[in-house]
Order: sequence, then structure tokens, then C-alpha cells
Amino acid sequence: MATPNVYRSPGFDFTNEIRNSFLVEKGLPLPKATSTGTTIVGCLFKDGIVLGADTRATEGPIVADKNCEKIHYITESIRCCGAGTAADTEFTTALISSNMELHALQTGRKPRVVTAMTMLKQMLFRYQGNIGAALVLGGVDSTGPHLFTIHPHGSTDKLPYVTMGSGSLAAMAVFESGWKPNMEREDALNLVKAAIAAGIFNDLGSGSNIDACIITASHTEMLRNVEMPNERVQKEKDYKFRRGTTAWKKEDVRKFVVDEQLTLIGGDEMDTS
Amino acid sequence: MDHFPTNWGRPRNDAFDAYGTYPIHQRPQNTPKDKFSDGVQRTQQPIVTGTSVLAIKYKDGIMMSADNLASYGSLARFKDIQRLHPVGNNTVIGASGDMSDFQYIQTLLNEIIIDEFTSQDGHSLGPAEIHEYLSQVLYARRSNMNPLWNSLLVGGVRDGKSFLAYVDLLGTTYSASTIATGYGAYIAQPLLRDAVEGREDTLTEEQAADILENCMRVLYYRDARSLDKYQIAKVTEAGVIISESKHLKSSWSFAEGIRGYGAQIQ
Amino acid sequence: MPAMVSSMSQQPTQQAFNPYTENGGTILAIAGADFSVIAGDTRQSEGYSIQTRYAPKVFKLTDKAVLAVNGFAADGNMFVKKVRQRLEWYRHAHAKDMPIRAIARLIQTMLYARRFFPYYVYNILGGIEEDGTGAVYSFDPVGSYEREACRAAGAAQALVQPFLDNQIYFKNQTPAPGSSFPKHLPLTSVLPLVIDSFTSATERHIEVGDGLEIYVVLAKNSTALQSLQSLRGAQEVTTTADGERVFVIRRDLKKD
Amino acid sequence: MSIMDHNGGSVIAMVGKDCVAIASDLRLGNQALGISSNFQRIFPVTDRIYLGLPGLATDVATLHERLRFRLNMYTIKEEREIEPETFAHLVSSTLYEHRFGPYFIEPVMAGMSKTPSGGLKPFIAATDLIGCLNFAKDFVVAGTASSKLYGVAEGLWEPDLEPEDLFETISQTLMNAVDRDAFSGWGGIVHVITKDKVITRTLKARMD
Amino acid sequence: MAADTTAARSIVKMKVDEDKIKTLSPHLLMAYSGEPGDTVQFAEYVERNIRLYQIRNLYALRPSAAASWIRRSLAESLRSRRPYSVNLLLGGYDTATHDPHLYWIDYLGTISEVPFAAHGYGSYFALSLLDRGPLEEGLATLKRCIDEVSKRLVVSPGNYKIKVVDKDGVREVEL
Amino acid sequence: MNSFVERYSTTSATGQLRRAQRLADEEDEFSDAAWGSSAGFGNIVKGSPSFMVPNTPDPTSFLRLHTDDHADPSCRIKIQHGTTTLAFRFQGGVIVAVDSRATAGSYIASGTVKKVIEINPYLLGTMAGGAADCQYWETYLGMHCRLHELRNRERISVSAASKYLSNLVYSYKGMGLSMGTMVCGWDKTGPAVFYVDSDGTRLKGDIFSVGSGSTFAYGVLDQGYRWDLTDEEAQELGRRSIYAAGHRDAYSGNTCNLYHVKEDGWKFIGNYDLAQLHNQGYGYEHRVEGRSSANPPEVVATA
Repeated sequence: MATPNVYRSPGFDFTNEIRNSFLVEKGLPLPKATSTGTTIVGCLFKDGIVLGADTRATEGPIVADKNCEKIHYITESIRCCGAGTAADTEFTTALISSNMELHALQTGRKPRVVTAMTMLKQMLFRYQGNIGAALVLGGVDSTGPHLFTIHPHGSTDKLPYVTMGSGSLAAMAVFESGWKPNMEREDALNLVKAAIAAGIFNDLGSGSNIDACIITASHTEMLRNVEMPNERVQKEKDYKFRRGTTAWKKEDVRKFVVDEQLTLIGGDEMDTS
Repeated sequence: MDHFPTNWGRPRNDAFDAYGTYPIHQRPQNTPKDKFSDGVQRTQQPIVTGTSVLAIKYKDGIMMSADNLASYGSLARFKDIQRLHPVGNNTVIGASGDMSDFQYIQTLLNEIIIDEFTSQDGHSLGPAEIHEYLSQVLYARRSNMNPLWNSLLVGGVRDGKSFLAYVDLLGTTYSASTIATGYGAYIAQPLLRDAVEGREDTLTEEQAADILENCMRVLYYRDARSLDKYQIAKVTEAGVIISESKHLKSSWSFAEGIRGYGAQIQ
Repeated sequence: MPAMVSSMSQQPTQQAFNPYTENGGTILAIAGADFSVIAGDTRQSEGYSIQTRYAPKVFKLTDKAVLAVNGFAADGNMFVKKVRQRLEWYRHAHAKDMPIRAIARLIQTMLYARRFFPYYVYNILGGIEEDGTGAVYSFDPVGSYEREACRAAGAAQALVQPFLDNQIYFKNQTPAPGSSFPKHLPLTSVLPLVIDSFTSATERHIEVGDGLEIYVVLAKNSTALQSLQSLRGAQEVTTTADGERVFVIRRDLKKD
Repeated sequence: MSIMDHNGGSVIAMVGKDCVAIASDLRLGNQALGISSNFQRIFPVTDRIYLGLPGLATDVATLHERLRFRLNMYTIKEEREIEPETFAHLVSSTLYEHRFGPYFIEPVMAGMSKTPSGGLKPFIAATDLIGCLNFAKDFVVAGTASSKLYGVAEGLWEPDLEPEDLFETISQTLMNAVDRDAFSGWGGIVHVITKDKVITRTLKARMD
Repeated sequence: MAADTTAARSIVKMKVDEDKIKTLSPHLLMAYSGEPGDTVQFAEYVERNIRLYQIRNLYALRPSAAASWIRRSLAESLRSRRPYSVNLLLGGYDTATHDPHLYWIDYLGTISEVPFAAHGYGSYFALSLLDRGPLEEGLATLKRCIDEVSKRLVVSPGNYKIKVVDKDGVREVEL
Repeated sequence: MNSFVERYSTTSATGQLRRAQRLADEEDEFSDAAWGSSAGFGNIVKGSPSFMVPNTPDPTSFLRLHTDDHADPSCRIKIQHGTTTLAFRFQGGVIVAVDSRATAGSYIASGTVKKVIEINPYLLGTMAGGAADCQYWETYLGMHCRLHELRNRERISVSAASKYLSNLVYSYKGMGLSMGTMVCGWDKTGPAVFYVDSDGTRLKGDIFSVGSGSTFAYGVLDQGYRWDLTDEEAQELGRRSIYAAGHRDAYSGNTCNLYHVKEDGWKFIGNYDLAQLHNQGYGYEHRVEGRSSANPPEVVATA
């Protein structure tokens, strides 16, 4: 009988592939994974980079997560926003993040943004677009601030302001009409917030709150939910049910605390000497 | 009709074995794809096309803008096409999509304006009527599976009320205080909404023109089928004024600071 | 009998044209003892873009019938126009408004006339029956219909309908010993349910939002009148003085 | 019909006040045909973590076996019980390994996690079929009835429900949602996990 | 009361007396249907392995363990280039706990323990009869099911072979 | 598209109207016949109502493309489908029993559908397949039955009515109608049940069950059926068969509507919630409650 492989090699496991294509032949279409029709942006300013993202994750027309985090950690001064297939952005950035950490330890230097960019594009290119991650990578290193976009097939772009995701056109319009070189920190943050808000309110794939991240040479500030323009209003009614509303057939209670009755035998104090 | 228990009542698909000799009772369906989306091929039909039209409401009426380009595929074919068209005394329509269909619509509209005029019954066609007419025509053509491949904006002022509405090749209609067609719906609309919503009654003519110019510039930056030559139509109580072609000032200087697309520095 | 099918003109046409699109949104209707509530959001979208934040989906037909349409907006609007035209003809021929159950049957035949080229429209008709009770009729795109007490349709129907099952029909709930659930809820508890249904749907469905438009049709001498008149933003749109009364209530929904 | 709908089934998890609940229906179908009305798709992982596996039933079994194996390896190596957060990442990475050729499962987890101060706080999470984690503060759902569950839960859920109230809310949510779904239903089961006990109740639900 | 939990039936196609119920161990029966060729190959593979286990360990696998193993083999084969396309019913009598078990296993490796089960087109008719519960002896219920299937199914199979497993082991019965 | 002569020569009001219609109307000669309250059936004198057909080379595949949610779950226009219906003849008349679920894809669009269509006091039609197809055509049939009565001063026979329906839908064969119905009633020949479907099949018989859950209903029905059932037994059999189908089939369920046709017309017996039936003892687990198939050897009590 078969023995389970305890230590399997790292990387993707394709064992289900044959089975799944067999199922597809049978006429059962494959389901789609959660993707984020997203608005993610980044822009350069005087001292560094501002990244921004909305916080909605969708499965088709349904909102799967109202407040997810799309700005991923790469290193202390490099962050990456992800759009596309949610799991891909999550795992790709996590993998590159740890590779960057290893790289930093190996070289003993602060890692550069181009290194992360190259790692990402090489990885995505290797998978020929099958890993559906569309990324905005930004950070500050010894050579200054850098901002890149990385497309699922591995192509990259280097621009002073970039947008990605389904709301990218809306956000780009805000940048095109409002971005100026050498902006102040506050102005840049406001511009990013306006760009994300344009995506949130005009693109159905984007929504909920605004996340932003300001990276400068000395400091990285992650502004989670910097603005929350879409809080749910108070419900009109209270929907608590009367206890006993639901009929059930069988109950089984598993207690972790076992009731123990401690009975002292004899009246003597414990000998503690 | 399919009588197999799991598919009971569905239209029969004759492409496979109806007697279910297939060993396992999941029978193959030969259409697993999303045919609805596949069926949408909007770009197949139009030949010479115009891109976005933008329109907003402001204090005195409606302002609409469109560039002067008609593209033939990716070729910038005609660079002095007028895509804004006055209808009657207080309506203007702007068209994106197929230009020959738009010209056909222009003849239709001319005809009804003439008919209305010749009857001399004291009525004239206002923007709402023109829009209703166009929506009926376009919806009928789509129902006939022979659409007029356009997205039209109809704007106008009548009896002190400004009117702005949209109709497209499917007959879909709606109205709003800012509308944009084509790429403008993705790029310009967010800017327009931001600038106009809630301020329809206070925006002055200059402000409105500035807003549109700004949007046209952004479109010129980002829409590959657009041109830096555009016109603005203004409809007020006084009538329709369509401006001469204007030239957009654009700046591409930031590009000089960019080296390569990745690791290059020099 | 091939003559029974009146085909359109026989021109060659291109095949790739899809005459339908989807414009999102959700509608719902609830019937009470002497009133009925018909509501819809006001967002019209296509794909991921919002076409307009205010496109009404709920239309008053007569003083006692309100029709909500959802699906493909062009079909919906055109269908409402045609229904209104028929009702107008009826008014000319009979000098009265068509009763709601007749309107329901009319809508069936009108939808079914397009059996082979369906209107992509989900209709819900709400109003007051001739006997003064609230009624809701729901239709599928080709005209099958039934009278119900509550119904949601459109993009978020799967989100809203089970919630209504639970709150209106008290499905799966056991009443407290010695009591029973009311057959009809009063307007004061129906309206909050409608609003909460839409705010919930807005949270979880991307195509629902922007605004909410609630029509309330009250039977003659309805007891719910007082509670409605005191409600914030209720606006009367009744056309004739005596008889059923129609009110509109508008609320904002989230715009993201 | 997609592969995810082949066997039917749905799971929901909710947060309450110092407690969590996870519930599922009990149907195992073969498309429209019902096979079993006692198909368990929620499994205890540790005393305080429960895992729901809606999706293709064969993968429910396979993935459960695989996770149990990985979990045992963890416990042996680390010599401690796994925390819910860690377990969620374990599930997520197991699924992502199969990014190309996925298991047709969208797991839902519920548990109580230890806080640094020694207390317990509720934890729920869900992932999609390739392991994208979703940590929610209120509820998570998955399965054929997911859109229905989203709608009802969004309406009925309220913060800080006591275990008994949470049981009512999650049961009502589950039953009403699956009653509108053709491929879920045939009974339901609810586990309410609190600080000191787990209450498991089989619901009396519609059987059609 | 062995009743309907221990029954298994079979459909005959090419040959009228093909035995499609394998006796895996003294208290374990497996009925199979599906892709011709796969069925026999897989059934024999299972039979040999269960037998091997019995020889090695001197006792037979209990029904639940056997079911798990069979499911696993099937699920693994599904991930190979040539999957077995076999649907199974596994019935066994657990001599340790003295209760019967019936497992429904399909070609995807789905497993479920059920009070009664059927595969194939016949299941569409038989299951509703079985739902009515134990009105009579298991064999009588089974006879009703077979009657019904032969009455309503277009290509109804001719003969049935019926085997019963209970505390005394496996035996073949005639209706 | 139009000839210029025609376009410019007619300036009269009718010419204008015709031109407007050509441009903006798509419902052709339907409208004037529908004047007034006769609604869609106004043109009954002319024969059948007319339908608009899309102007495509293959209208049937156009319809399939947009409405067949089984072949393509992502299709947008989801037409409601009905499911399990049954009718059988016995010495006491005809029993008609149906479930009440309508599904659109996997979503249960309704649990309260009336799948028995009351054509007239002596005729019932059942509804399986496209809900609108059945509702519409059986209503239409009802009108013709009434016309038949007015013309011939006697009630239409079940046979004639079913033949009429069958002819009607047969003329649309291959266009995508989906209907499987039983026309049940009592006429001079006694109780009668006819099965009619959209393929044009028309069968006379004693027992029919139609729909996705029909096999399950047959399972119970066949085994419990005798000609000499009492009324109560027959009603119970109908109910139980629908319960069985509702239980096993995902597309059937919710409630059971039961009708009994006798010499003096049909009678509505009742509406039964399947969940209640289940708990009242129809359900398997209720029937085996307290019983076990475990068979431990009796402990030899030697003491």
C-alpha cells in the first residue's frame, strides 16, 4: 500500500491536474478563484513613495472581504500592492519577501527595490501569466525612491505615478490631472487618497476603505484604513432571536473543564516542610 | 425537450448521445464556456469610429465636448470630423461609435425636425423628445438585430430645465448630471463626477469649460484613439453654440526623467 | 402552422451582436394586509462601471399598481412604456383603471409574446387588489407568474430573498410557546426590513447601491397611513383624491 | 454546473462574544440526486479549532486526510497544539501548493485562539480554493449557498452575541439560506465553541 | 435484523450471468459498475490487496477500514493518467462490533456511509422506494426495487445476482 | 434599407405612422387586436397569437444561448423550471399531485408555485418544464375549451382538449418550448389522463409522472398502485410519491398540492408542506427511529 511522502519537494504540486482536466472533459467547468478587481496606485513625491489601495475583495459580483489588506510587506522600506488573483498576489509577495530577506542577510546590505522587481518579474515570467498577479512595487533604497508596476506576464514599467487593477483608469485620471513633480508629503498622500477614492466610487470592483503607505528613506508609515468613507449605517432593526427559536434534534456537549470535586481525606494540612 | 431526469425539461442538445449510453451519468455538456460574454463582440461591426464624448450640466445649461478624430481601426483616419451635432434650437447630440451610423442618425433627425417644422403646429422638438425618439430608433434597431453602432449623448435646455441623457446601440438609456461615453466613461467620468456632482447649479461657464478641457487632456494622455483637437458645445436658454476646434496643450516633459522600464539607470 | 410565427424582415444580419446586457440592481416587494411596499435601488451599471447613480427601477402604473423592473434596462424601460400604453388604452375603453390581477395577466401575455426573443426583465408588480388586500405578483422573463407575499429579484435576489423568508414568513422559526407568528406584518416593521435588506445587499453585492426608492401603496382607509405620514421623507404621489394612496420614500445607500 | 456544485454543501462560521460557531448542512448529492443526509463536512482539528470543507466530496476526504497528516507532523515537531492562525496558514499553503490543479474545496475555519495574556479570543477564517485567506471580524461563508448565506448573515449577524444567541443566529442563517439553494440542505449541524466547551447540535431542518 | 443494509445488487450487460459482486473477505462484499474493463480490473486489484492484508495480518480489514482504503486507491487512481471509472457499493458486517455497514463510493472517490444505496440509472427509481423505510424484510424490499427498475427503465437488465452478508458470512440467495 | 420613393412620397398621416412604426416599432400587427380588455388574447379570432422571433439565422440557438441555464450556467435570462408532477387514474377518479418548487439555476426561485392549472371545473393541467410555457398554453387551452362549450353546447372531452394542446405546441416544435403536462379530467368516458409534451407526444394512460423527480415518484407510485384504491389511499399515495421525489431530487420540493378529480369536477384536497410530512413520519429516520440493524450476539446469560 502507498506510503505518504512526508517530505515533499517545495513548489507547486500538480497531482490534481490530470484529475481536474479529466473532470473538465466530463463537462464540469472549473470554478474561478477569488480575484480582486482592485484599485492600487503608487506615486513619487519629494522624499519618497506613497502607495495606496482599496480594501475590497470580490468573487464575481459578491464582495468576499470588505476590509482586506492589499499592501504587502516586502522589506521594511519596500512594499507591494497586489491586484488580480488574490491568492497569487498574496503568495508571490510573501515568497519574494522572504527571498529578499535571505538576500539581505546574504549580502549584508539593505536590499534594493530593483532586486525585488527583478525577482518578481522573473518569477512571473517563468509562469507565463498563469500566476495572475498584477503588482505595484514601491520603495526607497540607497539609490533613491523607485516605483514599478509588474504585469502578470512579467513585463514591468517604471513611472513617477502608476495605477493597476480594475479601477486603474479612474485612479490614473486623478493622477494625470493632479500629479506634479516634487510634491510635499501631505499633498502626495491626499492625491493618492483621491485616486483610490475615484476607484472606490466609480469602479464596482473596488470599494470600502483606503489603505496607504508612505515610504521615505528613513521611515515607513503604514496607514491602514486611513479613510473609511463607507461604514455601514446603523441597522433599522435588532435581529436577535428569542432563545429556542431554532428546533434541534440532538445535542452533544464536550466540556474542556472536567468538574472535579476535591474531597480532602482526613483533616490534616498537607505536609509542606 | 430533454427527458433525462437530471436535465428534465431543458432544451435538447442533439450533439450527444440521447440514450445515455455514457457509462457514468454525468453527461457531457458541450458548452461549458460563458457564451454570454463570448457573444459580446462590440468591436466587430463599427468601421470608422469616434471615441469619447463628455457632457456636464452647469448653471446655464449643458456643455458637451468631443474631439475631432475619426479612427479607422488603429489608424487616425479623419482628423477634422465634427462629432457634435445641433438638433433644432435647443438640443445638441454627441456621438461616439460608428461615424457612418451617426451620419445616418443625423439625416433621420433632420427629417423629423423638418417634418415638425412643416406641420407648423406651434410645437417644436426639445431635448427630451429627441432623446425619446433616438432611444426608440436605437432600441428598435437592436431588436431587429441590426443595431446602429453608436453611443449618443443628448443634451439641451428647454423651459429653463436642462436635460442630459445617454442612449446606446442596445437602447440603454439613462440620465445623470455628468455623462461620458467610450473610454471617457472610465477615465473622465470620475473626474467629472468629482467636479460637478452637487454643484450643477453653481458652476459657471468658465468653470465648466475648464473641467471639460482638463478631462479632454487626460483623455488625450490615456486614450490611444483620441486627439488633441476638440470642440465644445454649449446649450443654454439662448440656443446651441458649437465652438471652433480648440487645441489642447499637453506636456510630456516628465518622460525625459525616465530611463528604461526596470533596472536601467542610464 | 408556420404562419403563426411572424418573423421580422428577412435581412441578412451579423451574428456576433448580443442584443442583451445586464444593468445590475435589485428590486423587492412585500405585501401587507392593506398595503404593499415596492422598492428598488437606483444604481444602473454595466460591467464594472456605474452608468448613473439615479435610474428609477420602480414605476407607478396606476394609483393601486406599481411595477418594478430589473435586468436589462433598455428592455425594462421599453416594457414599462408598453404596459403603460396598454393601461391607457384600457382606461379609454373602460373609463377605469385596470385592476391589479388583470394587469398581472396582461404582463404575462406581453412577456410571453416575446417567448422566442425574451425581454431580459424580471418584473415584480405590487399594489392593492380590488378587495383591498395588498398583493405582489412576480414574473420570470417569459411570463410565468404567481401571487406572493414577498419577493426579491435582480442581481442580489439570492442575498435578499432568504432573509425575507426568515423575517416575513418566519421560516424555520419556532414561535414562543403559546404564541404564533403574525400572518401579516404592519408597515412599521416592514419598512425597516426593506431598508435593512438593501443595506445588507449593498454591503455584499457590488451592483447594488447609490439610492433606494420605496413605493408604498395603501388601500383605502389603511391603518398604516399615520405611521407613513410621520416618516422622514415620505412623499405622496397619488393622482386621484379618493381611493388608494401611493407614497415614495427615498434613502441613500452606499456609493462604493 | 461547476465542479463546486457537484456534491453541494455549504458552511458558515460566525463570531460571537467569547465564542465562535461553525455550521454546515448535511447533504451529499450527486448533482440533483441526493445520496446521503448525514455527510459531515466539519471536522474538529484540535479541541478549539473546527474546520469546514465545503466543495467536492472526494476532496473533502482527501484534503481532510492530508491536513490531518500535516497537523500531526506539526504537533510532533513543535510539541504543542496548533493555534488557529497558524492552522489557517497551514490550510492556505496546502491549497496554494495545488495552485495549478486545485482541490475543489473552500475551507472555513473557526476556533478560539490564545492571546498573549492567556485568554481566549474568537477566530474565524476562510480561504478560496487556491488558498487566499480571508480573516473576517464578523462571519465567513462558503459553498453552493454562499451568496444566500452572505445575504442572510449580513442581515442577521450582530456583534457580541452570547453562545446561545449565536447558536440561534447561525442556525437561522444557515437554514434559511440553504432552503433557497437546490444543492444544499438536508439537515444541518452547528458547533458552538466557547472557552470551556463545545456544543454540537443537529438541526431539525427541511428535508427536500 | 440485517435488513436492507446488507443487500447489494448487480446489473448484467454483455453476459447474462456475470458476477458483479466480489467477495472481498468473509464478511465483506463489493458491488461495482461503471466503465467496462475498469470495473473488473479494479475489483480484482482490491480483492487481491484485501486478501494480502488478511494473509499478512491474519485478520481481515473491518468494513470501515476497507472502505477508506478503497476510496483512497480510487482517489489516487483518479490522479493518474488512466483513472478507473468505477462506482462501488461496499457492504460488510463488522464482526467486532456486530453491526453491518454500507458504503457508497463513486468514481471520484466520494465516500458516504448510508443505510441504503444504489448506483446507475436504477437508483433514480429505487432510492425513493428505499426511502419508505423498512416496511418488510430486506430481501422483499430489494425485490420491489428490482421489479420497479425492470418496469420503468428503458434498458432494464435481465437477471440479478443477490448476495447477503451477515454474521454468518457471505451467501448468495435467489429471489 | 428603404426605397427612396416610398420614403419621400408618403407625407400623409398614415404614411408617417407607417414610417414611424417601421423605425421604432417591433411588435407589428399585434397592437390593434389587443385593444381594450382582451389583452394579449384579442386576436383569438385570427388563430393563435403571434410571437416575435429574433432576426437571426438560427432563432432556436439564439434562444438557447441566452436562456438555457443547464448547458451554460452563466446565461443571464434564467427561465423558471417546474419539476415533479404526477397523475393517476383509479376507481375513484383521478388523483393529481404536484410539488411547488421552481428553480432558476441552483437558486430556488419559488417554493409556492401552483403547478396545477385549473383549466375549467372539470379539467386540470399540470405544469412541468418551462413554467411560463405551461401557464400560458394551458390558459389558452382553457379559453378554447370554453369556446368549444359555447359552440357545441357540451363540455369538451379530455381527449379533445389534450389533442388541441398537443397540436398547439407541436407547431412550435424545435423552437425551444419546454412543457410536459398531464391533462386530467372527467368526461363522458369517465376519468381520463393524457400526457402531452412539447415534442408533440400525446399519450393516454393510467399513471404518469413528469419532471426531473418523476423517477422517484414512479418508484413509490408503481409499488403502491392498484385500480381499486380507496379515495383516502389514493390521496395518500399521491402525497407520498411527491414527498419521495421532493426528498431525493434537488429540483423538487417545498410543498405538495393535491387534487382529486371526480365525476362532479375536481376538488382541491390540500396543500402539504413536505417538511411537515417528513416529520410526521414520512421521513426515513422517523420510520427507523429506535431500531438498529446492529446484531450483537445475545449475551449468554448464564447465571
